[in-house]
Amino acid sequence: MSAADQRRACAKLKHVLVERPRRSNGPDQQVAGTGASRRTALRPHNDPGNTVDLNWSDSEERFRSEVRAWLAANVPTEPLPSGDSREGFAAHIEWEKKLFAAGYAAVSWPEEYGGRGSSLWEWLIFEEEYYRANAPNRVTQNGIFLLAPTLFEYGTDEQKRRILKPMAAAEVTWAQGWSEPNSGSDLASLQSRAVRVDGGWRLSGQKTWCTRGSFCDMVFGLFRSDPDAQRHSGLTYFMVPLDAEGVTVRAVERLDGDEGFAEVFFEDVFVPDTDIIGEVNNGWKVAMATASSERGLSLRSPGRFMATATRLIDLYRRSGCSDARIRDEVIRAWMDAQAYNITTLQTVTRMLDGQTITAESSLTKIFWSDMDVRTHKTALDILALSGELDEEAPAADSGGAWLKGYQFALAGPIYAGTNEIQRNVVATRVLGLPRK
Amino acid sequence: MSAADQRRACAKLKHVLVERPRRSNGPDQQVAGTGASRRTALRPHNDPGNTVDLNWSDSEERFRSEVRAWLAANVPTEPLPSGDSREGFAAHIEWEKKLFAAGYAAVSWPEEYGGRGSSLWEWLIFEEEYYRANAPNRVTQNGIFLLAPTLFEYGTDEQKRRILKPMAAAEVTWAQGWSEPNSGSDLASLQSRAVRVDGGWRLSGQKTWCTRGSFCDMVFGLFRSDPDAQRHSGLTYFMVPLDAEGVTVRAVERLDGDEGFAEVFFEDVFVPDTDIIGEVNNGWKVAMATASSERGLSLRSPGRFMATATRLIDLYRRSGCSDARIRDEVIRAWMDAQAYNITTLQTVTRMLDGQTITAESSLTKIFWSDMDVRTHKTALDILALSGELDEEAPAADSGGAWLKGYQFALAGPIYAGTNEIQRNVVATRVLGLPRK
Amino acid sequence: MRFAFTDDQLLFRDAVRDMLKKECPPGVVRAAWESDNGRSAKLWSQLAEMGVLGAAAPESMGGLEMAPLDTVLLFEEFGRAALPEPVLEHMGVAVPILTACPPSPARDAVLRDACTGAATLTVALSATPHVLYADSATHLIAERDGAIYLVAAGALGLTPQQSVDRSRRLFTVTFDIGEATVLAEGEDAAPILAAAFEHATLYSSAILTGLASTMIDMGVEYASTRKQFGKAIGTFQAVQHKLADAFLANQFARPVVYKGAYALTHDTDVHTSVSMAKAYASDAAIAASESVLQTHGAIGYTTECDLHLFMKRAWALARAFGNSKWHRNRIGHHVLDDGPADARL
Amino acid sequence: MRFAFTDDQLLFRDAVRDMLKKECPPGVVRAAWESDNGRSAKLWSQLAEMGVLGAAAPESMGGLEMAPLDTVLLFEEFGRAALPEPVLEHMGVAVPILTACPPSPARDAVLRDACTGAATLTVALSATPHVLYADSATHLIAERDGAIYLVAAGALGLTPQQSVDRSRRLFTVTFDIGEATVLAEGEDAAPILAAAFEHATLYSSAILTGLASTMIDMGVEYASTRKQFGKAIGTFQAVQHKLADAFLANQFARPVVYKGAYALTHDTDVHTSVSMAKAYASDAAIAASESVLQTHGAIGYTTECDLHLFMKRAWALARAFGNSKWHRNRIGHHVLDDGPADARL
Repeated sequence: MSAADQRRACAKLKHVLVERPRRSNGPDQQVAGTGASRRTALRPHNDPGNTVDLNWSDSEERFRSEVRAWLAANVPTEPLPSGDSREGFAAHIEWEKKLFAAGYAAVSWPEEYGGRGSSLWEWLIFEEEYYRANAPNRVTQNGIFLLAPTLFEYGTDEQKRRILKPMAAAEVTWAQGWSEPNSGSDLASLQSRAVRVDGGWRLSGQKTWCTRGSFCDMVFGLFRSDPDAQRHSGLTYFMVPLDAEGVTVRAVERLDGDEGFAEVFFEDVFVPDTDIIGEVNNGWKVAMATASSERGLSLRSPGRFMATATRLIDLYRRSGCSDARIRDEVIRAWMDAQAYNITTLQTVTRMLDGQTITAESSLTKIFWSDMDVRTHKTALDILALSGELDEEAPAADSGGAWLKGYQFALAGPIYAGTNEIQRNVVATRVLGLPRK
Repeated sequence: MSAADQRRACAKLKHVLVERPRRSNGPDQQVAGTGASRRTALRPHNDPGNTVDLNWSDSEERFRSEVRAWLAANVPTEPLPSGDSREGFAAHIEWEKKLFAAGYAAVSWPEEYGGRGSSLWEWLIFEEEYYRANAPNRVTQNGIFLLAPTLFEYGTDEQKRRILKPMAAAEVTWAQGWSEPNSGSDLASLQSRAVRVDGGWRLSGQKTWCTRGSFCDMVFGLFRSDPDAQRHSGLTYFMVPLDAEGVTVRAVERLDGDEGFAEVFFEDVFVPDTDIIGEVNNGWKVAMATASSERGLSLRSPGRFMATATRLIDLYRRSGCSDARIRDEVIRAWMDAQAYNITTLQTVTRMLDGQTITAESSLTKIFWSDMDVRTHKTALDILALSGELDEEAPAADSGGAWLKGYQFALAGPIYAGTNEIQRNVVATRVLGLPRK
Repeated sequence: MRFAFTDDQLLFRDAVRDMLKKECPPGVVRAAWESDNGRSAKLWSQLAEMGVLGAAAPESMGGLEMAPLDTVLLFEEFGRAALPEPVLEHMGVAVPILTACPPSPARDAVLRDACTGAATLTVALSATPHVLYADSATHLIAERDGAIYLVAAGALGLTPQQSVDRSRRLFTVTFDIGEATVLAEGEDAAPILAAAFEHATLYSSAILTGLASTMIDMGVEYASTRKQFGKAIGTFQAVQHKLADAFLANQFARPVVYKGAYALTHDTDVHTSVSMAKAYASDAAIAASESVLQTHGAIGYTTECDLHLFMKRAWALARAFGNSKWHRNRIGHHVLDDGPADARL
Repeated sequence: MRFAFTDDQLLFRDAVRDMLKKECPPGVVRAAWESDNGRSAKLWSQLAEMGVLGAAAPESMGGLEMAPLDTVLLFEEFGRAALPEPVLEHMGVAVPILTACPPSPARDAVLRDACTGAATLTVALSATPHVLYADSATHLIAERDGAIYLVAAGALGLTPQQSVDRSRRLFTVTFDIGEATVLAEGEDAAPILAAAFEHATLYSSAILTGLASTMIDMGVEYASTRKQFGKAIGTFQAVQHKLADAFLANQFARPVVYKGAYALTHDTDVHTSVSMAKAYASDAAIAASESVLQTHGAIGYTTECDLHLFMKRAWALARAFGNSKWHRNRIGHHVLDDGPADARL
């Protein structure tokens, strides 16, 4: 831009300023006490809403009130047993059915699939209220937050009609089947096979780290459908009933003692063509869309971390702790949750403006997973000598939730792509550093 | 070891215990107030000194007293100008001559070379006292701490006689010439050449980051003497006068504004065979011995960091700072300096026992360089708004020493092998992780 | 709910960015370091011409009547270029103070001149010991005993205090109250001075994120071209992750800074939002300086490399108006409700 | 000046290491988790036979009369093996307490039995809320109102408190003072109890460095064999540096722990030296647990992987007897001379 162009740009700017309506000051636009009248931020005169505006609309506030009231009336007063144990899973399914009946299972989905057509903003509000109310963990989340976005993008109408509503209703529960024993960070090296047969495919191989695989009805994952294709090519995205002939499920105990994982073995398991998502041999692309959801917005909403920070502040106050270093960590935990929320508001605005969020979601994954570990470590520092007590100990604070939360948080830098892989992605795809 | 062997070992142990002299309790071996008599630590009966003993001997204490008294009487009351500036260098040389005259220039060297034959323990004591007294930085250090250890190991008697005493006396000053513009972390890729001629060699090429190269008399470094050999092979270790024909020195300004660096250009510079250290084409091995000194014990004695920690405590107290987070960092700085000292005592014991310290010195390099940055950042946090003032600002605390120290500390993770390279060394050579 | 800048806000930012890219490359910053007053030769008038200097002033005084949300992006650009001019003091603090002060002939005259660039303003807030560019400013806006004064440059007694950043010309300043004009006092002055501190802090944060952006760009550029062990050092995971972490910290700081501008614009949640901005931006900029220096190795450790121009500004600004610890503490007092913030910055 | 262990000290260490390598592989620890009392089936008698249990007791009572410098290396081995036995409580704390208490028939009898392993002792210090292995111990050495009591196991009221480490069987304990025997009180008891806390803290530190060593070994082993992207993950710089940093932290913690043992042996500089040990060892062990878990990925996140046996012990011990913040604070009060240490651990 030449100096002359710059001057023209500024002249245009001044013109816009002169034209726009002035000083429509509501009460919140006064600088209290300065005595000076205050300007609203610069707006293009043809789109008064197109600027930073961090107020919720009246209808959004109404939505929040409704959600809050329903949760206050319905969230179990005693925490359910862990959803990653067999009896806990059953209790959680009951809760999920209640949630569905009230229309809250998947608020942002279209009504025909069991949602209520809420906006992304309302979804954020729902999440905030859900975690604020300390409502049960969502055992349906691998379906609702991982599979469903993929179905919305790549599923056939028949699949969407058949699968989504039972998923939201917790009638059919879903486990993910991404990893294999030799394919963790290097997901493209998957070896489980799919062989073409009449009317469908026969699957063989092994999947591992299938969350709640011992309790779920279905699993989704990638299988190598073209044995001659290399790595990312030749993979197909399948959905498989966990009680199908040839499927064996073995529970694997998680760090915290829950049977949160399963290994799933496939021996010549028949899957019809109708249970493929997207095109044959195009599974990598389909899966990456899901992986992007997993890392990005949908799995870890800010409400979750804001609620954790609030509980940490409560713990700090209750503890009588007067250590300024711990106090600093408590403040930092609160700040981080706020910063994550602010960043999310920016991201959602971009998404609503039609921009796509791709490799940048790696930044988000690193941020929330590191934050979550730090926050729980601070809680254990506050608990000091009793930090080691787990949920079975009568003297455990909050039923051992902080210790369990710490262990759960430690998984954050590992799953959905390790933070090392995410940093590689940031370095090469966002910053453009050379790969070789 | 079988269970029977273990029992035998224990029986032997009990035998030793029964045999050894008991309860030779001096006053410092009583647990004050417990009323219980106290055992000295287990000792083999034939070597009563062979256990952990952190007391200095009477002669070491006398040595300390002498050093302390001399420094108290002789360290300039006003700090000298920076030894990395031209006028400061001259002032420092005067100081170094005084130090030499008193026999303190290189205490651990044999007397014939200008030292006083002190033990490694006395060297540690000297360093502690030197930094405690806030005595001037040693502008001779690249000679005394980098080149001299190499000469002691690889130099001819003639070289030692010719070079060491003038080095200690600060009559001949030395710059190092390791790096080249395209060879920093990858030192083995050096391109400067040495070509055989009658009676010696002709050197060509360029060296960079030669510390105080603008003020020194001599430079030492590696040149590629066999152009056909690959990387580590075919390098020879040369010493070159900086006023030799064909040598051009260009000063490079360091971050803190001092001309601390120089680039040195070599155009067909003649060097006689007598100025090669070690064997022709064996320079890499010779240089690595020096690099190991640089990273290990000799360059960064604990006394330096203990003195910095003491000054930090003083600054913290003077500042009236009441921030418990800063207080914690001050304590940590003190602890780190102590831990570094304790580790050094262990290392020196090992060296005196005849063990060699090789790749483990990388651990030391990482520890002190990271510690030094942290410590200076804490000081700048205490100084708060005035932390940005440099030595020319009348309001600067301690003459801007903390700001200058921070900038100097930032070089620590870079020079003598970046900390990234050091972590590679620890991972592959100490932990044995695979290279490829 | 919407968190995005308007096209016009971005247009203004782009215009300033383009101008600075052309007119304020690192060589200009370097020249300012060597100059008499730490400033560039001609940028001040160009900034005036673009309407930048008086952006926050009323239109009636020749300004653009812009809110912090309109100008925060400009400060990010000032940081990106390490602009060696008193923009923070003049347009970020002094002009908003004057705008908020009751009209008077003295105030109006200097405010008009501030918009055209005929006047160069600097500020002396009680919380900060130094006055920037006091030797080249035409006027000082000074806080003393709770009142706001206007002092002509000629009436100032100056003692230079050298900063690590040679384009930050610092002075300790004295003046005779008799030679100063009162602009506001007592209850009128207090909220204006309180707001001035928040403005200075927020705009410092924006500058810091801009500085960090440039440093990270320099690190990426250097790592992409510098070869060791037969390949670009940017292919080494240790270098990649160091730069990724620096980038991450700055990317999370930026929207927090914008939130701070929103809070100032709408006078809502000001202390917490502005302190969040300063805490994240200060930490991100210092982390970027250290990571990018480490990426450069020895070359970054010289004044021949442009990196130092940005690092040193970052080190200074990260501590100006309170470092990250101070601001976290202030947030703590709001969030935990456990007492007043520390007086000492 | 000399900082090295004697051949005999190393010989004893090696003997214990070899025995534990053979008799206490991870499978034994795992079995202890599932057992009734969190302990192994036969290790107690083997430790007794080697003289370990009574190492600190007078020879006249059947002990080896060893000082902390003689036994600190053994605790490192206990950590290395994650030994599921009350060695810290019995030989690290209770036996030294009994040794320091005035002789009496009750004290002598239990001390003799402690050396042979016929008695299993645990301790209840006022600073810690839980008593370990109170269900399988034969006697409790308890601090109450500044006095030291000996209580037979049958007289204890126990409430189990489940630890994250299933081989740390914790209990809150009650007993009737009428059923307890006084071993020392008042001025006699105070220094013994003070020393007991230091012993417990120092030996915890030694165990932590041993735990960290094993975890790092496991990380190196896994990274050397696990392949992704066609090569061992240990070739990736991010993995290498993570393990290098964990190793570095533990390597600097170890001599600090030995210095703590020296300080206890010679009663010099005890508080600072022991707190240094606990601070470094706690931080090193937690860092090792997190780095090695990250290196393992999901497999480390299961109870099928042995890693968790070591991680959970580390998480518990790092907070037992004061976490690193508490100990840094205590050091601070000594170094900065700015008041008494915090009462609350």
